[in-house]
Amino acid sequence: MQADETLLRLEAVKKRFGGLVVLNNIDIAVGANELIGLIGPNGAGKSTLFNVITAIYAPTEGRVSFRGKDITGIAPHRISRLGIARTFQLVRTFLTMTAFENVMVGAVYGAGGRVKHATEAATAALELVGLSARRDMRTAHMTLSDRRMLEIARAVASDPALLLLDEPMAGLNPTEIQRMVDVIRRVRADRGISMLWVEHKVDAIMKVCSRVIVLDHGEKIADGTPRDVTQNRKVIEAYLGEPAA
Amino acid sequence: MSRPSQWIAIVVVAALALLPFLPGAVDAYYFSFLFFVFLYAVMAQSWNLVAGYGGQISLGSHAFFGLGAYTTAILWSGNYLWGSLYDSHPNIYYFDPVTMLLGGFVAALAAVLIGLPLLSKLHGDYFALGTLGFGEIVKVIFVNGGDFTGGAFGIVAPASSFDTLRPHYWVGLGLMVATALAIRALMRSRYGLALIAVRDDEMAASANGIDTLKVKVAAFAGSAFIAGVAGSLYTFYIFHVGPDSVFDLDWMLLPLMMTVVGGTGTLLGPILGALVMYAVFDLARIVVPDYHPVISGLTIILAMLFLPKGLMRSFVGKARTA
Amino acid sequence: MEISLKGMLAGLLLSSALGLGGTLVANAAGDEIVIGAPISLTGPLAGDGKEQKWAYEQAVADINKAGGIMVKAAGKKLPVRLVVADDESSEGKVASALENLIKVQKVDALLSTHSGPMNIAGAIVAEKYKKFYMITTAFPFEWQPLKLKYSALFFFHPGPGAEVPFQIWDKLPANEKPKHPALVSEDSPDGKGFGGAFEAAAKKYGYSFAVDDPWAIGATDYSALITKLKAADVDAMLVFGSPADTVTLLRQMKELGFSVPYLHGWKGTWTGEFHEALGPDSDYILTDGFWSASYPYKGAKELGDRYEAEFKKDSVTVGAFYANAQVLAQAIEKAGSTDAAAIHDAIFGQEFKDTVVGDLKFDDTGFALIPSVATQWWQGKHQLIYPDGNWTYKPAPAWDKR
Amino acid sequence: MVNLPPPEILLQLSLNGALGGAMYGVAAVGLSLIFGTMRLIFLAQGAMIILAAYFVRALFYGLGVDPFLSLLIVVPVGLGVGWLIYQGLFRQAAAEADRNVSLLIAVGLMFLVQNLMTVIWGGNTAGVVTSYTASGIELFGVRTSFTRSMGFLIALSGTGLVMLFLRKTIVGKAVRAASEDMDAATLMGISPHRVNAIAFAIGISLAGAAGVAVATTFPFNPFAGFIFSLKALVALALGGIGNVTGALAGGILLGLIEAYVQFFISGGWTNAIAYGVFLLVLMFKPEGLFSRPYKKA
Repeated sequence: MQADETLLRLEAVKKRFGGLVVLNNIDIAVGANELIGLIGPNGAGKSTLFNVITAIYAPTEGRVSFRGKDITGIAPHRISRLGIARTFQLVRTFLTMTAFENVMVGAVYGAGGRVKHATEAATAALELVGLSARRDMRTAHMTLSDRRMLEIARAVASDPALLLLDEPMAGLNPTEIQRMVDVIRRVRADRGISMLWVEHKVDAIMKVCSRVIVLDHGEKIADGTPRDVTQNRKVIEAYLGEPAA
Repeated sequence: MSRPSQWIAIVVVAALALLPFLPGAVDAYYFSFLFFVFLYAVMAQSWNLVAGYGGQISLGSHAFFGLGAYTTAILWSGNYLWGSLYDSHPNIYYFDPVTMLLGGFVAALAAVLIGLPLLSKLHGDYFALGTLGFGEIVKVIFVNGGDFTGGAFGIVAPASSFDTLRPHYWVGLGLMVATALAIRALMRSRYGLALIAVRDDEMAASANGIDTLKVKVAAFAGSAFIAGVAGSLYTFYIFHVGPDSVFDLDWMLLPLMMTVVGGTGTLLGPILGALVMYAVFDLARIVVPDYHPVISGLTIILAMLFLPKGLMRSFVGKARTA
Repeated sequence: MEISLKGMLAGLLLSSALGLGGTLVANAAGDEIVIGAPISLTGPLAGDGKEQKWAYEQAVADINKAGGIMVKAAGKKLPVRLVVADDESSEGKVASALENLIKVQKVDALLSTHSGPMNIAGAIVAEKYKKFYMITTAFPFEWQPLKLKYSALFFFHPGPGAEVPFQIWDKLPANEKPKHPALVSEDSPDGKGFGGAFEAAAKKYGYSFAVDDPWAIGATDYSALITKLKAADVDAMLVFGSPADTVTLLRQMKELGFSVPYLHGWKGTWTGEFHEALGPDSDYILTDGFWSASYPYKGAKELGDRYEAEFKKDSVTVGAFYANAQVLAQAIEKAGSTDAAAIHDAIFGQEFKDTVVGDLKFDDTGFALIPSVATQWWQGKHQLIYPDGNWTYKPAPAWDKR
Repeated sequence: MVNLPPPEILLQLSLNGALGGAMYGVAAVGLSLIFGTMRLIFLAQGAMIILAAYFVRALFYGLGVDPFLSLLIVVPVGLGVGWLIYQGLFRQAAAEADRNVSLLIAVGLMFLVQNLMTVIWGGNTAGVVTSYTASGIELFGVRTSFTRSMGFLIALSGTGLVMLFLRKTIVGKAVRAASEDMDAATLMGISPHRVNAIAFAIGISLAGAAGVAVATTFPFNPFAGFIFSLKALVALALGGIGNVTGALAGGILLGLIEAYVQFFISGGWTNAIAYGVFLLVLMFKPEGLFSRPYKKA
């Protein structure tokens, strides 16, 4: 896979709810094996952007394409099968299932047939996030941090080319955050999966990501290296304009 | 199921299967009691598939039960299947597996036709309301179906061959066992994984590659199929298929009740629920014939107040769902 | 997973207990004759069920007062015991009720419940267990195709039954004959059965219906129907519906100021409740029935008096139920046993004299015809018009001229 | 085929249909509150209406209380009974994630009430006959029923009172907020149990008011209520779940649909068509026919 190959491309994406424009004219390109941070104040439209990419919402205008193929508005499960996996801000695991069964869903259905040996893939994914010991534990009994790990394992098991992480650190303590950073690094290093990472904790993004995109009030106001972004005037205004986070 | 309980299950089923050979058994009351338990257990499994495992509360089971029953009766009365053989072999439809399966298929087909629009548009309570409306519409259509459905009177099937309950008992038992085994196999398969995923979290399921509509419609259709076959079996017992008897709301409410009392989303819950609830209803009917529904109503309320998770989960905290 | 074990064992225990219970209830056969009846004790038909139960109880008491039934096999007169089971007014539950009567209560023979579809369900179960099931209130077209051996029926054909109003009209002076009659029947089995018969009868007698509409059971608003009837200038109505629906229809007719000279009701108009719910507005209404206390037959008047003494109203049904029990008792005596085949032979093709519905002549299919009755409500009493009534039909004036 | 009838017949149809439909409407308002807060399809609503009707009848024949006057007794009693029903039967179940539990309690309650009524009053049709039973009045030049017009007034004023309560009182606002989002109500510092209990109390008192309308207009039997429950559900869906005035409007619309179908097509199809409209609305306009356009934030 070449480094400059574009996986995901958003062109002039706009999303409106009633009279409220939540995303306006967003252009984003994600290349192979990139780790991109997506930040912005509350209400900037980050989660909506994820929901547009994964077709939970159809964009009001604009186009989403993946590997050159138009995927705007196709069913969410087909997007997953094409190779875009995601996690959720409010963690969404299958609570009555065991950890292993959760991951199997990704390996069987999310992979859309790409994974030949689902059981092995699921085992490996649990191993990667360090949950092997909790393999047969019911998700309902797991800690938040473990459930966040489990979501990532489930996504990894579906053998995606692109992983959308929606605030994977929300609600975690510092030790758990460090564990999460390690896992994210490892996923990228071992699997070469591109990631688009929405995060409230800007410092973590700045440390780990090679590129950062900033949204504010539905507009993309910056897109560059962490250093470029921190010096961007609009970004500083956007963050200063918000009560101290 | 662990090995010893598997053996226990086999022994119990074998004992039940041999019961009709016991002298006097066929004429004993518990024989027809067990037949009804089997029938209701099948209906409860049907509801459990779509609502317990699938998480979609359907209030339309009676419509599918009735469709299966009517299919059987119409094939019978209209001479549609094996037509030329019918005159010389009037019993040809009696427990004919093709007729019974067709009953299931017609119900399943209706479930797909109504399930596609309903399930793609409606969630949760709205789906429940939609299925309730669907049931009422089906009933009115059959009442107005003219000669084809026998109108409001319905269809009387020839009953001359019916002189023992034995075949009903065996077919009922077989259906109950087959349904339980089929659902057990299903829930251990990849489809079962998808069904539970959709029940637990529909959005996460679709974000993980599950075609949620397909899974839900399939569960709805599977549930309808089981109900349709049960309706077909009932036709061989009642012989008169009319809108008031086979589209009776009881065919939805009682199985629902039995499943919840036994334990939704468990394999044996529906069977246990059917046994216990039918026993309570029947005892009340025998002991206090003048006001037994009062007792039944009280039992349901008490069961829900004190055992809201159902017998299976209340007595075995560890009981697995899938 | 020990629950599966416990559950199944509990189930087995429970069911064997039920079975045992069944055997314990079984009486020592030979000292008495146990007659079972599924009756609508609960559910929407519980009102009818109460009348039926009363009539059966009266008949059994009368039989026992006369010493019981002479049974040749026992060589003596045996007393009769009546056992009833609730069918919950539901076709589906009749079968369970009969399983209970036959297997738990060990009845020797059966009397029917009320209404066609329920009796069909009952007759089929009785056939299976070879217990004789004596029926009244089911249409022969529902029952005859089954060709059952162990049940017999007396009732009227919807055909001749539906001709009653036309026969009454035929005798009216020309200016009173309806010009725009209407047919309104509920979409129930009996309603449909009757509806078709009315249409056929109308053709036969040269009438055509200006409005011919089914109504949905339990509908609460008939104003649209009434508007329709008014628009069609209807002057006679044949109404088949439940008591509640018919009362609602009539109240709304009055509210909307619409009246017809001839209104003849089936099923919903004969009960005492109909009169109670309408008061004087029930005057002039013609109603069906299976029986009349003014029949000249043996015991009819006495039964009617007894009913009136107990309930302070008259009945046009209890006689049919009473006669049902009379026929069964006489048949058992003729047969000399309660064996279903023997009772069959004692009824099929035989005649039964002096029941409270008159003489019953059963044909080779086991069916005997009784006439449908037509009475007119007058001051809270049923006045017999058909057959051979001594009451002259009074056309109803407009509401404000009564 | 029927040609378009003259306007006075259309007016007659519409007026009477609307008056009849208002009774479904008032039942639907109660259902709407209970459904809105507890997400419970309270199938026993119809049985409660009939219970109220029997109560009205007992007051009339036993104590000579005029049925319309008995509103003053039935409505407060309904409030209390509703509160008790919630506290006794549904409080625990409301906390269960499995909402089948509440649904089944409602079904159990329906069985219980129906059959208790049969045991106490018998299964026969019962009615209340007063001096104004079956009397008609002229409205807009059209003849219509007096008791139905009264029923319509009861429905209107009942719904109006509920609206006032929901709009003007803090507790009412909490109930309203809860039917959109229970968490929002909790944030307002009002416990879900209180909100649910209030919804139940109002729901049952409305059933009481509907019971007065039923008792004065129809003969009834213990089993007559179920059809009311179903029709009220249809009205509820037409009006939009959680929308109180919508529920009343939905009931009136249902009454109109039934009247037109009965007149122009046939009485045999009224139910199928009513339920067909119900399904279509659920599918294509699940927020109901009378809701304002969707607005976020």
